[in-house]
Amino acid sequence: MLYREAGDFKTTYAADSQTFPIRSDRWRYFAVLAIAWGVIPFVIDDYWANAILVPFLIYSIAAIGLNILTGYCGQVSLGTGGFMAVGAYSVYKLMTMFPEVSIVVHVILAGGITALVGTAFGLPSLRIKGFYLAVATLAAQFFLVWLFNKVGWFYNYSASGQISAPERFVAGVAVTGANTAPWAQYLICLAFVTVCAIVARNLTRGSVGRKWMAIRDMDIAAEIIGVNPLTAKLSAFAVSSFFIGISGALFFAVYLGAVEVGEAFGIQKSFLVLFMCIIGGLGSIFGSFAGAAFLVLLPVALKVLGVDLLGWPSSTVAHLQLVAVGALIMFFLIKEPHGLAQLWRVTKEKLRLWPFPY
Amino acid sequence: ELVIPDLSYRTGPYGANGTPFSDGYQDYFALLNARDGGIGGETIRINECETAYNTEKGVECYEATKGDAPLVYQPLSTGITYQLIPKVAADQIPMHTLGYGRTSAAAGETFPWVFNYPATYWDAASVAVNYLLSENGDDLSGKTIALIYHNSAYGKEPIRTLEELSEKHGFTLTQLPVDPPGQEQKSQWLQIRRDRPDYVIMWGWGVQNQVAIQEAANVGYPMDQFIGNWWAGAEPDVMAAGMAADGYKSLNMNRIQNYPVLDEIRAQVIDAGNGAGDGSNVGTVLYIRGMYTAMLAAEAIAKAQELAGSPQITAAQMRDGMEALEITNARMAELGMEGIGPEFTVSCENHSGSGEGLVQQWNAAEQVWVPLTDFIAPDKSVIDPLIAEDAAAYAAENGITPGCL
Amino acid sequence: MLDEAQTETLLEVSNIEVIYNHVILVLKGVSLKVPKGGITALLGGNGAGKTTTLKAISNLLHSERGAVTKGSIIYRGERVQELSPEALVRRGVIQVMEGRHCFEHLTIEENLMTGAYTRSAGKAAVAADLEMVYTYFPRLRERRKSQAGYTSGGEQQMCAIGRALMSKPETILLDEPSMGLAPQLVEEIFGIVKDLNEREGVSFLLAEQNTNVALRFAHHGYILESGRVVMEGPAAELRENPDVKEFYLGVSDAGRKSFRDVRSYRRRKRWLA
Amino acid sequence: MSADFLYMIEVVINGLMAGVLYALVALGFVLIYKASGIFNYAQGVMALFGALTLVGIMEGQVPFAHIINATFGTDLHQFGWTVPALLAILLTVGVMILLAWMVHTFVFRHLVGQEPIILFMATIGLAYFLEGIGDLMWGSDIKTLDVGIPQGGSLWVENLSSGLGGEDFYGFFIDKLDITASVVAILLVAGLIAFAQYTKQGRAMRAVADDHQAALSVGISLNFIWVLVWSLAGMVALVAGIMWGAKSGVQFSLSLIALKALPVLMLGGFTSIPGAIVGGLIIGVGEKLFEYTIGPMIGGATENWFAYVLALLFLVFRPQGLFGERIIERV
Amino acid sequence: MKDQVEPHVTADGRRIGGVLMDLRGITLRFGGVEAIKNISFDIREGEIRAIIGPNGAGKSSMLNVISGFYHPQDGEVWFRGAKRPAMKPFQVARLGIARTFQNIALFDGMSVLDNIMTGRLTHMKTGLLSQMVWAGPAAREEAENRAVVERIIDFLEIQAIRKTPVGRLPYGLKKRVELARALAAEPKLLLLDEPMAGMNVEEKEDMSRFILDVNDEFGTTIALIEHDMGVVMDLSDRVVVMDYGRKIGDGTPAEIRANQEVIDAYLGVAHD
Ligand SMILES: Nc1ncnc2c1ncn2[C@@H]1O[C@H](COP(=O)(O)OP(=O)(O)OP(=O)(O)O)[C@@H](O)[C@H]1O
Ligand SMILES: Nc1ncnc2c1ncn2[C@@H]1O[C@H](COP(=O)(O)OP(=O)(O)OP(=O)(O)O)[C@@H](O)[C@H]1O
Ligand SMILES: [Mg+2]
Ligand SMILES: [Mg+2]
Repeated sequence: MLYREAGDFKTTYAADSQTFPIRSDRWRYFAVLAIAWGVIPFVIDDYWANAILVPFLIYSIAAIGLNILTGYCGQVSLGTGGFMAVGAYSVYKLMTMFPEVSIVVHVILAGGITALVGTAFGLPSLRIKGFYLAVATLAAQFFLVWLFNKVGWFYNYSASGQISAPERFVAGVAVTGANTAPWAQYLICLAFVTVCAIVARNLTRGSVGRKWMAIRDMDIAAEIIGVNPLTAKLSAFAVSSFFIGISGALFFAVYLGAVEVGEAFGIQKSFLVLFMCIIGGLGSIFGSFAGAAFLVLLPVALKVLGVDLLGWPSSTVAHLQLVAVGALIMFFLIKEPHGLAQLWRVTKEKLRLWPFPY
Repeated sequence: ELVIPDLSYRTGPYGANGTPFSDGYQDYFALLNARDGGIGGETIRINECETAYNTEKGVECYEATKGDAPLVYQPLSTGITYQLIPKVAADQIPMHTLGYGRTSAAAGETFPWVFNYPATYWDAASVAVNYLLSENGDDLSGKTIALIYHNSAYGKEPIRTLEELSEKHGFTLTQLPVDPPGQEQKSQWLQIRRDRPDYVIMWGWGVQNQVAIQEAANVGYPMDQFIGNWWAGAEPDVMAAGMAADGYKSLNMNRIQNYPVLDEIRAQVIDAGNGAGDGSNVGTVLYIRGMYTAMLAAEAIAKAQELAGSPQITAAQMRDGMEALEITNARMAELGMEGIGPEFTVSCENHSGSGEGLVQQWNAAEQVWVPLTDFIAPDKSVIDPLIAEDAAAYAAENGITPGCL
Repeated sequence: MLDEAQTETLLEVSNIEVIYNHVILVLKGVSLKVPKGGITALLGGNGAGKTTTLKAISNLLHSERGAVTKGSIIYRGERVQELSPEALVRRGVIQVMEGRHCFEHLTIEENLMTGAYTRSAGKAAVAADLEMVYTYFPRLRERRKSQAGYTSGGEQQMCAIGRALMSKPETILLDEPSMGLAPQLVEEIFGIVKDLNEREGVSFLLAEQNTNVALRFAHHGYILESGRVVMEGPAAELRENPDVKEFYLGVSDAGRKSFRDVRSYRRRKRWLA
Repeated sequence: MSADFLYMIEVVINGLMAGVLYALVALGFVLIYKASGIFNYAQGVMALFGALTLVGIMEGQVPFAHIINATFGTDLHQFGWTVPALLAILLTVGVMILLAWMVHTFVFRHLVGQEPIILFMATIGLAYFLEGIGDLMWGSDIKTLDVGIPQGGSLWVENLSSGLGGEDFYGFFIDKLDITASVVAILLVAGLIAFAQYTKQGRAMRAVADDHQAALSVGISLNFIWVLVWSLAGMVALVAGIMWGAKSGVQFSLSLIALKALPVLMLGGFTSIPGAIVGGLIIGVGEKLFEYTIGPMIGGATENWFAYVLALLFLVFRPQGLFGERIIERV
Repeated sequence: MKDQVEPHVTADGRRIGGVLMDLRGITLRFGGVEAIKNISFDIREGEIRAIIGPNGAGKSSMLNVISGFYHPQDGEVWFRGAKRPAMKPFQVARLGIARTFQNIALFDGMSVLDNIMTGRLTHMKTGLLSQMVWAGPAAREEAENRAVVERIIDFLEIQAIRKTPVGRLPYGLKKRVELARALAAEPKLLLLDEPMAGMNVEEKEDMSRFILDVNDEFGTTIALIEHDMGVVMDLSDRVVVMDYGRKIGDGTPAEIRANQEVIDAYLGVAHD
């Protein structure tokens, strides 16, 4: 028995509905938190921060956001890129309009603005379902990108339409701008990730989360047993967009520092975040992290393997990388359609039975 | 050993353009290694990293390569350039963005680590207008010029300058944005067909160029009134349209012809099996531009070695070399590429060189680009104030006190 | 009555184990035989594994991430485990799935026609069979132009059965045909089963909850509990078994109990599964 | 008639033509969706792959030349022959059928019965894969595709109509390529409708889309139907690839035409073959007219989003698209 | 005119009150199909009311009308003495009408416990913000409702499968979970659409016991559709018979059993 659940009794309902009802899970969770907060900031360097950890953390927030909408509420959205752009441009406008206010406030406000925009674009979901809705959300994607590209006010009329993040400080430490230390970048993202993950977990285990899941699994039945589809769907859009907005804001301000909307928040971004959710596992917070890690690391790993270790020409590696990413996505889906999170769950079930096969 | 990263893109929507450029860039250094044993006795190592024209991958590449004591970055993407501008300043590594990137980086006092010689986007816009002026007896008043552009940061760059110029010379400017990638341009070209502007200037990249040239031919727009900038004037852009593209013009910062150095590359690099590509690109517009960029880097390295007094140099010394760079006709001839680009010098105040470009024309029957003019100077009186204004804004936003290093 | 000793065995399932998702063991060694020309009933409570057994036979498990890990399934002397469901249909084995599974967007008639997909017989023969199905189920004729998704539960059940008949099968695996049907129709359907069995020699393997009816029409029965066969025998014998009587037929020595009385008595402890 | 009005008509006509080109891509989507409920994102890449293969075969390119040369140190590029267009098209059709078979056998056969979004995701994986393979096989440079389709404005139409509107009007502009595409599209649509409605396989295909399990249970071979449908979709993709490739050269961006087909699909309905054509026409006209009339006022480049917004407006009134199957909602 | 039976106490001691729901002249058409033709009947407080009829008679459609999912072209629905205006299904649910479905409509992606908790949604009021922090009201409310649900779980004897995803459950248990979900809403009126389809006698007995207990202990009014005549006759106080959208009988089980039209249309032979 490598993994045990038995002998772990709950005496109250509150204890049973806590985040990690199983003790060993809880310990693992604390260990991860301890390493993330207590160890990594001291060892992190520029490469790990900029190429791996910061994008991983930011994409995790976006993936959690989309997972709420798609994984929990069943509304497939391809507008993530556009909503991230809303977050990015909001935070940019706020940063330049109110330079004296803390960036943390700006990021949260950017999330709020995105939530409003997301809710507005969520309205058609009351009529439109499934892939029709997915395609319809592309309207948001393309429209928002067009808007930020077109209206000079959003990018403060800069010549090229790019926005770049001015330097901002939290507790006297630069977190945006060129002079940000990698650990500062990492920590501010980590802080947001931690809070977002906890909030997401809280929402999904309570009645709000159940409403979403009911809508996802069978919207008609959900409505008949008393779920108001309007509020359920729109709240999912709002919460999801809130997270996505935060991730967009961090993506721009902390990670890239300068963005051009069509390039950074194009349709590819929408797809990427959706992949993360699906590969990681729809309807799972852990899956959002797993998916983000997988898709941030995979290309880097393949490149390191191909170019640095095997010494192949980078163009061949780039093409092979596409082939490999594509093949791996298909392979994973065939192995476990419900994502890495489910793979983990099945592994746990197996461990529980171990050493017996079933 | 000197390390030069090459953030190239051989995949993705712009892979067809990125490949020849990167081949030229790398092959030239390979030639130096093979022929001269490197520069000043130090061999050059290329550190290639694929960006797929994607900013995030560009950042990843930058972070992955910057630990290797690189001398100069050259990302061939306006988007990536914007990411790297603050980063290279913080890391103190120079970046060269030849004819792309942020125009106001010409203001070396604000952007000490970024160089965009020999010319900028705004120079290009001005060169195009100056060319048209010369075609029209120095008078464009009452004429209409349509700008068809890539609807992105890159495509929007010339608008400011062209607007200024339209005011100054009295022509009407109409703007026709095309969303990337740009496969569908029917409405834009129907509009052009109806309005019949006197000239069409194109700021395109990738498939947009091919489609535009094809559509121009379809609607019967006269090719010799259609001028692309220097990123819209390479072989792939015109090949798809076949004979219909005959007469299409574009700017270039290079004169396209068969230079002796190309033969050397063929003999010593390609045939020796050290080519970055299969050699089929040698001599094409983007290949030559890549090679030219490499040459400018090599010259700057040589300059830096001279200034530092040692063959092994640091990135900071490289920057000094770039800032002291001087390209003369004699030197280009010496290098086996006589007249490949304009003569120019770089200084702390001016990182963008002379800003000159020429106009070339596509001969579809022979499948060659034919240089039509000599290097044309831009109208610095219009551009310089714009650069000063933009650089000042950047300096203010980012708390930079301009000054020479 | 079918003479069991005389007939050949058409389908033989020996000692199969089925696992879902690589971890959930559902059948723990089920063996059964379907004689040619017989009606064999597979009885058992919810979750006993009836459906799973049928799906194992018709090879539909694969698409539910289930797999037969042990034992063998032999049809007419041939191991059929590795065949595709389609190959099995071509060999004359067809399953009517539990829970209807009509093609929602197709009309009733189109649904029926898909049943004839594997047949190479001419149009006329198919049309004749369609007519036969309509005669069995007049209600379907009325609704033939409606999309199956909009028909009532019972109509869908008829449609599913009719669709299977359209393939002119030799063996039909019927999964809970009586579910959701009005009593009259249940009788009718079993009448049809009997009819097909006697006149056309179609063999049936029948998973049923409605033990009463099933044992009335079947020749032989198996009782499944928690993935094991706990009892088997000729239907007539099973009907007389006191345990079967109590647990599956709902009659005790004192005759049929009223459902109203359930609250007032404690059940006898049943045999161990 | 005033020239302005005539130009407007010209925009409408060209919109219709553009719509046909979108519809060509959309058709492939519809086929696969109809038969399997799979939303095939890879359709655009299939068009690219088809066109690349066609060019490669016509020009006698050695497939995987880069890899072969890199590993064996050879210097292969061309076989040294060229293949006539018609034969090359036939060979490419063969390749597309092979591709269909592989896609099914190695991927979708293992995903029978999964939720639509999982299948969708798998097609995205497929898109990446094919894109990489296409590049490795034929190189990523831009290729020109010339199978002899006429191009350029039709002078005949132009001359015929130039008298209509005074001297400000130069006559209607219609691209010959678009005319060809329309004819091809009409033939394709007619053929496919006949297939889906009147053949046994067509019915089976719709059955499969509704319920994989039930289809299996009545003996419909998913393998056969899916390979058939993917082959058909592959051929439609090839046609789309030829048309678009002739327009813009064969290169990566060709795969992005999928994005132009999505609003068309949405408007016409995912399951309707005629819907693809009608949807295409509406989208084509709508976006061109909008760009032409309103576009200049709000800065242009509106086509991308306007197509989606237009489709969205239609959906609000008919959530399953104009011709899509009604979404059955019952309890 | 309807028979005005006064509230009374049945033989086994259950109180039947006044009219809880009154359906007046309901007509429902789908395109050309007339699924329900001018049907009227009432449901009294505390009674078990059965709806029977051949397949396709319109029984499920009737429940759908009651729960607000179908909107009849004609007719009125009166609930607790007032005419019910046109309502969305979720609003109907909030009036205290819960139901189960003929083709099980559980939320496959959730565990049994979560499924049943969804039944409590009409009783849970804390907002988004409070749930985000999961302290105070949200956690308290969760625990309270969880307690209610656990009582129902115990009552229906499904403790063991509490945490199992419902997708994996066998049919019969799913039905039971569905019942649990409906009960969790603590409804005034409980609509059951073929609760015993696909069950064997033993399981039907269990189900009957639950239905009787609910009716008795919580005083819940129950309307049920069922094809097992044994169950219908034993459990129900009154029976409505539908055929082809028409009402062909309404009365006590004994009356129905004797009704010739019902025998012809539905029962076939007189059933024991
Ligand atoms: N796809 C599946 N994945 C996991 N477990 C499953 C799956 N399908 C069935 N099971 C489990 O297998 C067991 C047997 O199920 P099966 O459907 O065969 O029962 P049954 O006898 O047909 O019951 P019923 O009479 O309710 O239809 C059940 O415990 C069920 O939970
Ligand atoms: N949404 C709908 N659209 C079209 N027709 C419908 C719809 N819902 C029900 N019907 C039709 O109305 C009739 C009554 O259906 P209903 O489901 O109410 O029958 P039922 O009495 O519940 O039968 P069963 O016992 O078979 O479940 C059927 O003929 C059915 O086809
Ligand atoms: Mg079953
Ligand atoms: Mg019903």
